[in-house]
Amino acid sequence: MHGNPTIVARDPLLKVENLVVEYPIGARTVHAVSDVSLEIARGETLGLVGESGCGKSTLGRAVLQLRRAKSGRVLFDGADLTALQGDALRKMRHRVQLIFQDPIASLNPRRRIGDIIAEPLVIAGVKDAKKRRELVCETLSAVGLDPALVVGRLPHEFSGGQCQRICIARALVLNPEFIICDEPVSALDVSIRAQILNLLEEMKQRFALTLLFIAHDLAVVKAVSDRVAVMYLGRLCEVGPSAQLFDKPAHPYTALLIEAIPVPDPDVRPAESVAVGEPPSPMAPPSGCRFRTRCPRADAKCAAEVPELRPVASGQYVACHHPLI
Amino acid sequence: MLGFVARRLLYLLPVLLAVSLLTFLIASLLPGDLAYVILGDQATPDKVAALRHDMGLDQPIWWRYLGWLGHVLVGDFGRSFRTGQTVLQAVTERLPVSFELMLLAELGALIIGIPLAIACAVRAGSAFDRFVTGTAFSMLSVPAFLSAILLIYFFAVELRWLPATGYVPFSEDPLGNLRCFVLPALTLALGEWPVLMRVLRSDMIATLQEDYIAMARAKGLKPSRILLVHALKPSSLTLVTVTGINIGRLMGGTVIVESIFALPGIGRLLLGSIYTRDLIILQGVVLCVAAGYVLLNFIVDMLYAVLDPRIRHGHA
Amino acid sequence: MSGPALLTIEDVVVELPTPRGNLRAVDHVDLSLGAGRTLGIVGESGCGKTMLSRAILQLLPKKAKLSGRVIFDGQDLVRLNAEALRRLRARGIAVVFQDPMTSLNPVLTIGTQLVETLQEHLELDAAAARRRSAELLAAVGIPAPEQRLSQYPHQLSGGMRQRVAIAIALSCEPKLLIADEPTTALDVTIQAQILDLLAREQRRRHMAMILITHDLGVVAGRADEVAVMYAGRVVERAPTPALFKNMHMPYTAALLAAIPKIEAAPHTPLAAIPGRPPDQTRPLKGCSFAPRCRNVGDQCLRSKPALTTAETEGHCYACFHPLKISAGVSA
Amino acid sequence: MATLELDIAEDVVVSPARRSRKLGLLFWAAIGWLVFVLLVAILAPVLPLPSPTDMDMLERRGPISALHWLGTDALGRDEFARLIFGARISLTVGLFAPIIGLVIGGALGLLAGYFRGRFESFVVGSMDVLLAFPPLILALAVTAYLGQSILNLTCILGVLGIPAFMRVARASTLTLARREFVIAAQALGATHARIIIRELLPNVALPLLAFFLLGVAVTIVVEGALSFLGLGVPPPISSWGSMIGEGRESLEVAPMLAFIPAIAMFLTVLSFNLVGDTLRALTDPRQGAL
Repeated sequence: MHGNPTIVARDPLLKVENLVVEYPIGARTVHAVSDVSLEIARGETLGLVGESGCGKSTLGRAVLQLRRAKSGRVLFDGADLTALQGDALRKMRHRVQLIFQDPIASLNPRRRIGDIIAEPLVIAGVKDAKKRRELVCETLSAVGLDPALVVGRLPHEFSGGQCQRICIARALVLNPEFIICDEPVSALDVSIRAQILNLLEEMKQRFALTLLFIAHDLAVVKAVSDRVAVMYLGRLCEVGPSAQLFDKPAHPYTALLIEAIPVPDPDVRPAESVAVGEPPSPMAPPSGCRFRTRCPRADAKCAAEVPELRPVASGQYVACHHPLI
Repeated sequence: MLGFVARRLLYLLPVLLAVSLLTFLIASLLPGDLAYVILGDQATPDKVAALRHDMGLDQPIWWRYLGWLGHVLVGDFGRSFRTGQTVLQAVTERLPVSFELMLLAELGALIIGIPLAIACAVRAGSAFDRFVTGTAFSMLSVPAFLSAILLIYFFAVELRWLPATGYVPFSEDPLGNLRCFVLPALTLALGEWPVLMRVLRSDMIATLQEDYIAMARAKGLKPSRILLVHALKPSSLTLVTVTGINIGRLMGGTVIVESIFALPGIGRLLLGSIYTRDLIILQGVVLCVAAGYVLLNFIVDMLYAVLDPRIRHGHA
Repeated sequence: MSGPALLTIEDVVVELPTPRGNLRAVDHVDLSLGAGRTLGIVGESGCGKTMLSRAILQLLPKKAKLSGRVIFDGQDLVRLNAEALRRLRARGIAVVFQDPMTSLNPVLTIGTQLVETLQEHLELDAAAARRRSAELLAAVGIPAPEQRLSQYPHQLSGGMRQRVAIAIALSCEPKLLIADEPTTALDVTIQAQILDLLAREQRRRHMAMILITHDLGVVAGRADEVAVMYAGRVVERAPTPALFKNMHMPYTAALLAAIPKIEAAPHTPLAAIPGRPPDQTRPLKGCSFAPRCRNVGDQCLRSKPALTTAETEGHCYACFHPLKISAGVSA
Repeated sequence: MATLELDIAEDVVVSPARRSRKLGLLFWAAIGWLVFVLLVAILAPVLPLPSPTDMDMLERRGPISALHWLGTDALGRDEFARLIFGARISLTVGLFAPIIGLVIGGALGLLAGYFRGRFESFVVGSMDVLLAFPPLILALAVTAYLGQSILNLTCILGVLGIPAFMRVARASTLTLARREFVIAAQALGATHARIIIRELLPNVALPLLAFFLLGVAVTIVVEGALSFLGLGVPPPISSWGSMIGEGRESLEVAPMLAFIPAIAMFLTVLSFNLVGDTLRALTDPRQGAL
């Protein structure tokens, strides 16, 4: 694919170029990520939204080289992560962190919270124990937990919300530049979810972070993102500023997603959903535009030709032969 | 499904080959020299050398292995220099005895184990459950040779109901045959049923907490159907795998039981070959038993694939 | 409400022994539901909504203790003997569970799981039951129903499996369907289709439905009446428009405010509810929401507010300092 | 500003939710018996006991007496002394053999479960070959060739235990390696070694320890069976198994000669099984795992 259409004015901290990730299951291969390119500017939050099985989590893991890509490059602050191996890659790790969906499974059940948060410091080579303890306590207070009550305890003594705060502290203790949040609030209750979203926003300002926020809940993604990328079956179908994208979606799939969100207001009658069937399996994605099997606007061209991401409004790109705007 | 069978078959061949290699290598562990052992202590050096030559013992080991394997593949496992009988004859002669013993033992274990497992699963945590689980647990700690002695002491020595030893072929006197299999089969069954019961019980307890059982109850199905179809069927799959693993324990058990009860089976043949240092028979029997065990496990795997639709019908 | 209620729940209490002490999952709940109407039950995880539905279905775990009355179609299910209760199942009350992956038996075909229900309650021979099953699958929007009958659950997608579960639930024309978070495990586009299917079938069969969910958006457009639960108690119950527009219970308002809205601009801070979800093994003397409530007073800490009826008919709440708002949503 | 006041400050912090499984009387009784047997076995040489090998032909199958607390066996040897020294042998083999299995099998399983790929299929493949032989039969064959000695016996039973330990270690590693806290460690840049030692090992240790205890019970039984057949420990050394084997001949006349070592072995095996199973149930979340 030629030059990157989602160019971002300021210097991009992260550039993903034509990333392809596939893995075998039995005799068949899963086309999890197919030729995805995107950029995230320093200090920006890019939302990545899509239904389960669209490959958004795989993309996040591939960017961090936790899953090897079949082809394509990942440039972080100019350095090509895909080319790095072993120690060189490990050295970059402290600049890039990851937060997971299930907070309780993200903490080793047999280690004390103090050790869990000190672990990144030990790995990064902070030898002085007193200094480590200081940093741990400082970061715990930053995420709203009292170090004295937390450091000596085991993960099972905390609620989901508190465990997620501990995971955020672990990610922040090394003062990273870039954090991938992979569905960080999906496993939490509504009341706790808002606490963690506010915490993430506050940490972003305080630590000057750049975030990739992955989720399936559009309202959550819109609440935290400057720009949003919509993904379907391994491909990006639309990228654009979040307010603009949700006001005037260009891709039929984005429109379908927005229309399907249950609105907490009795006056808004839920639109009678047109029967759009089920998403196909990532092991046998349809030819051309992968959404054509569920798209009311699909025609022969959609089946023949894979639509490229191209600009359709200021800063908004869409991969569709018959965009909505 | 066929892909699954083919893959498993393909996996089976190297295992069988490796088993034959390992069996052959075990023989080379012998301190000293096979020929010297065969001829006994009055062997003169040149006689030993002559025997070594015509047995090909002076050839490099891999050459001897290929030669030996060539013979094995055509069914010639070698001939015992003690009894003159070929290994194949000895094994095929005694196979029915061991097979009948194992079959009766496994049946016994299933007949005792399954109903108890279901009863305990339904009344999990009750006094009955704790009692049966406790008994099963302590039976696990009673080795086969121990229960054999106890059974002999009570039924043969004290009550004199059943023969302590001896064997009557089924063709001659079916009832007599069964009588002399009761104690041996019971000895093995007493060691097996706790394993089956515990696995099936814990699996049933887990299954009974699944959503689809709550759904079955919400559908108003009869409790018997819920238990014996909706709960037992998925749980019985783990039972099949456990029986596969247990065959190995059972085969080991036959060696002990056949020796105690003097049943002319493969186990006793194996022991005899060890006591009389008949190393050709020993090597042949070990190979046959191992090959049989691998094939039995293969059959159990196939049975599991046939029973579990998730494997039979592959992907979603 | 029109005519005698199809279902009335009076003073139901459910207690469960747990390693950390006795958990009162449902704490003196009263509800009623007319035939053909939909009651939404909303609450966060651990508020007792699922345990309440299991109490209605009499499908509580063996160790659970249940008290109070569950009067369905004139009969108190708690007093009913097992056999009578069993015959009522699927014909009177049916249920759809949350996770389609685990609510169908993995080793039985779709056909078997449908036919066995039909043959249990309706005098149908095998062929008729199989034909009826294919019709039911078609009615819930499953393509090529004949082939599906011989397929196993793992061969279908999540959405399809939930449709099969609905077909099974509706197979014996129940008067009441309890849908326990029917779409929580599904993607938003599939969720919309399943909720439409449930609404359509309910209208067509004039069936009552209890829709249990944690998502206020789901009940907003689909329930005639909504009950909000917190720590095992119903803290507010009202016709849907009144609940959204004129709520009295601070928890309801806080819950609505905490949800990110699609129409809100990016980066608008969310009004998070402080504190931690209630721990019902250590029930508080006063109102369970007191530690997290903005309108908390000292009376709230001392005693539990009873469910009092508000000015509009059918609207009641459990709070000493209710919100006095006529329209819009308070901060 | 988002509401960030501390929510952990409440006085009551949730008490540990971990299922505190009451260990119960039986568990401690088993521990007690094991400690007793181990002490007696270790201190055997210093205990005031008649020598287990002196034969007193006049006193064959003698009854319980002041001199012989448990009478004498078919060859007039003091039964009580033989029981104690028999314990020494049974426990030596019973404890040291599974250690081989635990160390080698555990390590292989941990590495195979973590690294997967060709290494895993090689390890699993080779273990399958070893598992292709019914355990007792392979033990019999190898001792026949290698010759009977306590060292050979311990090594053979140890090697036989490797596949089982490998399986347990690999199974728990596989479930753990998928958990996010291991991926988080990788994302932090931890080396493989650190992840295995710091993150995986503490969580795999308990299931392996539980399996080790069950392994000891099984090893004692297998050694007993071999010795019962006269193919385990070489005479004149005697373990419980060989004592039971010898006692078998005089079952009618002096059944106690077989039953005393039998009871000792049964109680020891039962205790190891009980302690091992309780530990396993602690690590297996499924209810009814006992």
